Amino acid sequence: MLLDFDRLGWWKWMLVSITALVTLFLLLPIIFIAALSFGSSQWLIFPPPGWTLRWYEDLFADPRWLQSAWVSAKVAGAVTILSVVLGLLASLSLTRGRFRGREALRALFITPMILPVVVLAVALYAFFLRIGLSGTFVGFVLAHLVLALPFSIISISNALEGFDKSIEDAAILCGASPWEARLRVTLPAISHGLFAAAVFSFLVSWDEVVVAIFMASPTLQTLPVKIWTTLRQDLTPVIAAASTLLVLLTVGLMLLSLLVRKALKR
Amino acid sequence: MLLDFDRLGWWKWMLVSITALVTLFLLLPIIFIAALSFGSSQWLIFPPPGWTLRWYEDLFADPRWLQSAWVSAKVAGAVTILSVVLGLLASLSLTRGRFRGREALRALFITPMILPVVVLAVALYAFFLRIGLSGTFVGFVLAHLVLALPFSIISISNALEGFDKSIEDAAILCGASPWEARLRVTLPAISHGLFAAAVFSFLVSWDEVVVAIFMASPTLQTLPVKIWTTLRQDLTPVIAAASTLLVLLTVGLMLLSLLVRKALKR
Amino acid sequence: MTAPFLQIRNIRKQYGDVVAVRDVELDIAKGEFMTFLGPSGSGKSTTLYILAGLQEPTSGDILLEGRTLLDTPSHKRNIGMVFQRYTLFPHLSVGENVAFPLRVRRKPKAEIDATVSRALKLVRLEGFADRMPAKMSGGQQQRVALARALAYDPPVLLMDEPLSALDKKLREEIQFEIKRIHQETGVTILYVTHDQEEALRLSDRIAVFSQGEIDQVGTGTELYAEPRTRFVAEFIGDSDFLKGRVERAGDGRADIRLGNGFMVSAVPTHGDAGPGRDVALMLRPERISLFRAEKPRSLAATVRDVTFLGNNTHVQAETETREQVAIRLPFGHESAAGLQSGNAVWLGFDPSSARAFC
Amino acid sequence: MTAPFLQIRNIRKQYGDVVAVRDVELDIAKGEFMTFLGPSGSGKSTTLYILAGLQEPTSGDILLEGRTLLDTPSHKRNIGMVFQRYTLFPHLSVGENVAFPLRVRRKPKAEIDATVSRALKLVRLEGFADRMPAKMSGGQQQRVALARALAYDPPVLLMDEPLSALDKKLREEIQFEIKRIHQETGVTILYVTHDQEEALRLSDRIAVFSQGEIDQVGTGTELYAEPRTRFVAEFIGDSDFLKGRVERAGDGRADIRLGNGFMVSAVPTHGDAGPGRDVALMLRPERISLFRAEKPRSLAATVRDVTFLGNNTHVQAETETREQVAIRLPFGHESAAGLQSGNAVWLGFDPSSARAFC
Repeated sequence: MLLDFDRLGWWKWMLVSITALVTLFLLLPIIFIAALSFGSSQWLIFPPPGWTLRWYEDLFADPRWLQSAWVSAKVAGAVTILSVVLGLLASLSLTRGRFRGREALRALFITPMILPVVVLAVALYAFFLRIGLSGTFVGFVLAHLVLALPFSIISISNALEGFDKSIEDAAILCGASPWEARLRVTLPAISHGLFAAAVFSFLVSWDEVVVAIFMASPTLQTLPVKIWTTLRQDLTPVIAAASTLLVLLTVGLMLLSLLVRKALKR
Repeated sequence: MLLDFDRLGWWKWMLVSITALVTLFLLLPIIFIAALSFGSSQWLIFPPPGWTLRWYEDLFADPRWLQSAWVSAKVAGAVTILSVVLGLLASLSLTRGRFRGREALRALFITPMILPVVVLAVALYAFFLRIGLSGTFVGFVLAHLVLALPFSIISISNALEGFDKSIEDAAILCGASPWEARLRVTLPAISHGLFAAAVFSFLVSWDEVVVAIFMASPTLQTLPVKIWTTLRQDLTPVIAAASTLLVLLTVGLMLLSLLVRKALKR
Repeated sequence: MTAPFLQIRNIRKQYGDVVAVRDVELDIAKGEFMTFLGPSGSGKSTTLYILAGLQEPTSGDILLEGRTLLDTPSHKRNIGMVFQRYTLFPHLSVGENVAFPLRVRRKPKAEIDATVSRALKLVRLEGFADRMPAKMSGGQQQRVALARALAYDPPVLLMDEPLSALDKKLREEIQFEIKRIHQETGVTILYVTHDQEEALRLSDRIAVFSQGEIDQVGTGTELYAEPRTRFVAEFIGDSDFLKGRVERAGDGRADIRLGNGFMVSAVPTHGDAGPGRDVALMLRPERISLFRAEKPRSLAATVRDVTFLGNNTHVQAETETREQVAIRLPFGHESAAGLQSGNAVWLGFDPSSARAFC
Repeated sequence: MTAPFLQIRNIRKQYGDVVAVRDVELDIAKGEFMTFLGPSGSGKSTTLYILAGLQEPTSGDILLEGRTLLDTPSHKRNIGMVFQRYTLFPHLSVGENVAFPLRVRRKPKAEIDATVSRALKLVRLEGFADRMPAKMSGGQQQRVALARALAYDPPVLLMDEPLSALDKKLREEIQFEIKRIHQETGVTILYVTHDQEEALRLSDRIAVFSQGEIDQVGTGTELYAEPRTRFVAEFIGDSDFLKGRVERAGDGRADIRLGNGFMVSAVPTHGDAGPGRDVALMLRPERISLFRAEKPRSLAATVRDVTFLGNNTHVQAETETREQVAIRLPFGHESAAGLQSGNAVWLGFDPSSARAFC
């Protein structure tokens, strides 16, 4: 090893700086918010004069917060299912099909990842107003689905590309019909890709706020939207509590997915 | 090929449906907005009664729009430079260093990709208020830098992992000092990764709106924030024009980056 | 039954203008170990894939016990196959992998269990049933793939360079296992390889493929002793070629004049060897004698390189017409002693051990 | 200068408790082609990397023309190296790759151009100067790497299994090129390989590595004819081993009784061969004669397998004590005719061609 970490002081110093930077501007604010959510001051004084669970009680007592969490879960659940199913079919065609325009199609499916979200939100808003999907659950799911599909297609395509087609051929020669081979051999073999697709799709919808703000109606609000609109009125510790819960849920889901992935790969 | 695209009508049908869905909910709204930006009606009537460039004239006549674009460019530029430099150093350490906590550090750097943006925005806002970075250019750049670093680290780490360390060793045996070898051999060999890191970092900052809204002050607004705040007041065709330009810039940058990447890879 | 067990009838495979397999015709007997030998792109694997049903021929037919196979889709052909790449199902254990073809056929559990343990015993992997494929070496994986392909007693087993990803030592070990399994089960095997040594080691008969066609079919000894084309002579064993011209021909033999006027009489010929034709005279390196002093009826040459290779010594010599000849001397041969580059030598050979190709 | 050109003095490399290289000691003459031969993990590559300065030895010294190399960092050692993997700089053309070491040394442009074209000519790649590495085959890339390593006239050229990623035919072709380049340039070459044939083909001398140590150093013929350890005998050439016990010993020779009582007299021995010791009797497969009828002083055995392998036939036989013996008969040998599994045969050998290892 030419680069021996302990020998090159300069490197170490740089790495320490970057770590400090990221910790400072990423972890510290999050910890700060988490601390405030347990702080007894209503005015977000730091360090808090005392500790309390009051804001969490307020949060769970307010049906509007629970309702928005429920909307978030429903939308994200529907998006996840659709995204994995459609992502699988699209990936199979994109990976295995030989047809003209394949690359263009792949680019089209990936586009939502790179388009400015604010433009997409504005455009979807204007478009949905016109075709009457504005403020509906279906519109919400479809808008998030378009955002989630790229993640799903990338995860599943990668898994399919890492899967040797000969294994499917072997299953067919073993006597399985082509569809049986796909179901009993290919799908289990790419299950880590399907799982990643599901986790990413869920998180994309669950955490998304810009498009959601435009899609939301007073009766149809996701959790991030609720945090946003509440914040517009008042920076209360309840928001800190909701934010903390959202982070815990997200990080928990990612950790769980890592564990499941390891188990799937054995 | 067991899956011959033309032979399996069912597959084709599914793929056509997904394509239609994505086109409908991604491309159509964008085209719709683009059409409106050239439409003569102030009330966003579709199809427009006539065609005009008036809204673009209005846009370029208004110094606030130009100013916000300039802010966007400055922030994104600073973020890009910092993100590539720090990303390169972090990637070198993460890829080549052998030290404890390497995996944990990598996870820390990637975290901003998966945390809910709204929570990060709230947390950064509260934190920056406290440490006095709120509404400053430095604060803006640091906030976006944290968001851009994961993309930079992933791109550069991938390039470094695909680069055979023996090539650097060969350069050293050819008589180049370790730093000379890195500069003259390793850097050019991973230039596609550095370039991808720059493009992604720029776009992350350029297109970002949620954190930007919290970081913005009346005198420091990025383009997406300007679109957002204008929209709050009035849905005018000027917004459609600004959105169209933003999409064109983004797509143009991506296409350019694809071309440069091909040229770099030869 | 009078018809051969497996008949390949005029199989042709075309992709646009490119002909991958050109009217291949071959009969295979029941229980035979037949190897398709040839360089990559010679059509040997494509022919195997057509047999497996993974590709469709442009024209021609495949008959198994007199009935065509082409109407039957792959998964109903009941043919076993071992692939070049590792194709174990990654999410199933070794035992479940071997059980897969039986599960698909809805066999009763007791029968499945018995067959799996018999098949694993056949490939000497008893006790590995619960192991996951990822935890096994490449050689073990290919042995499990073999067990899986044999679990349902297929009449024909196809093997597509199953050992090409393994290193030499392991390859020889598993070649030995395959030979044993062939003897124990009596299954008809069609084996594809580009490695002549592997082909010679394993096969009852070898079909040598070249550019989509079969050049020659025969036992290893036949192909080595009586190659019918220059390609077969080059591909099986080492060979030297000298340019010459036919002086007199007849009866499958010809007198040939080499470049410097040296005459070789009564050489067995292949192809249309009329007088005046240019021919390539083929010699086997180990059938050439090397003398340090001039001898009658021997070819003058100069040593260019001497390499000791363990059990024999390779001598590279150049004739007066600047043609390269390789000679192989056994270890300890007196004429090898002290031989070095630049020495003048004389090469002798029995014309009946040479062959001429037009 | 009386000291050898390159001296490896007691080099040792330890990782924690694991000793990768165990006190290796070797002198290399100027212009010599020395090969480190051994299985993977035997320490041969580590020794090479220590010479290159890419790894540091735990103890020991390397002397080039009497001066230690260890104080000099890699990039100032002026040593050429060709790696196992392709290490051309991907963003530079072939010409720029070869020019790189000269550019780093700030040579004038005219000298660089002249050297590059000379180096490319040496590896027979004139006219490829503007080609990008990605557009070249593996064999061509390694030839460019060779040109680059030779461009600055290094006194020593290290080669770490440079041909292991190539297929057999290409490997032999480039082996020939390397040998030619060695003769043309007179550079001292240290070559690492695990392929005994490659080592025999190329080297002036071979150092056989085993478990971090050098077992034996010598020319190919010496190692084959007089292996000093069982490991060397197994690694260089094919060999058979029979278990036996020393009856009488002295003067480097011993009388050995095999398992079934058969006596072999006056076998040259290695190791401490006192009477009563168990030894392994080594025979070379091509030095064994095979008879179809009983002969005095020959070992009874049963044929288990006969494989025709082109220029010779391998016979696998089992002795009465169930030990396996491989015999290699040249093509066309009378005793091979009609030989098949199950035949009783008698094996004869000259005791002086056998070796005993304790």
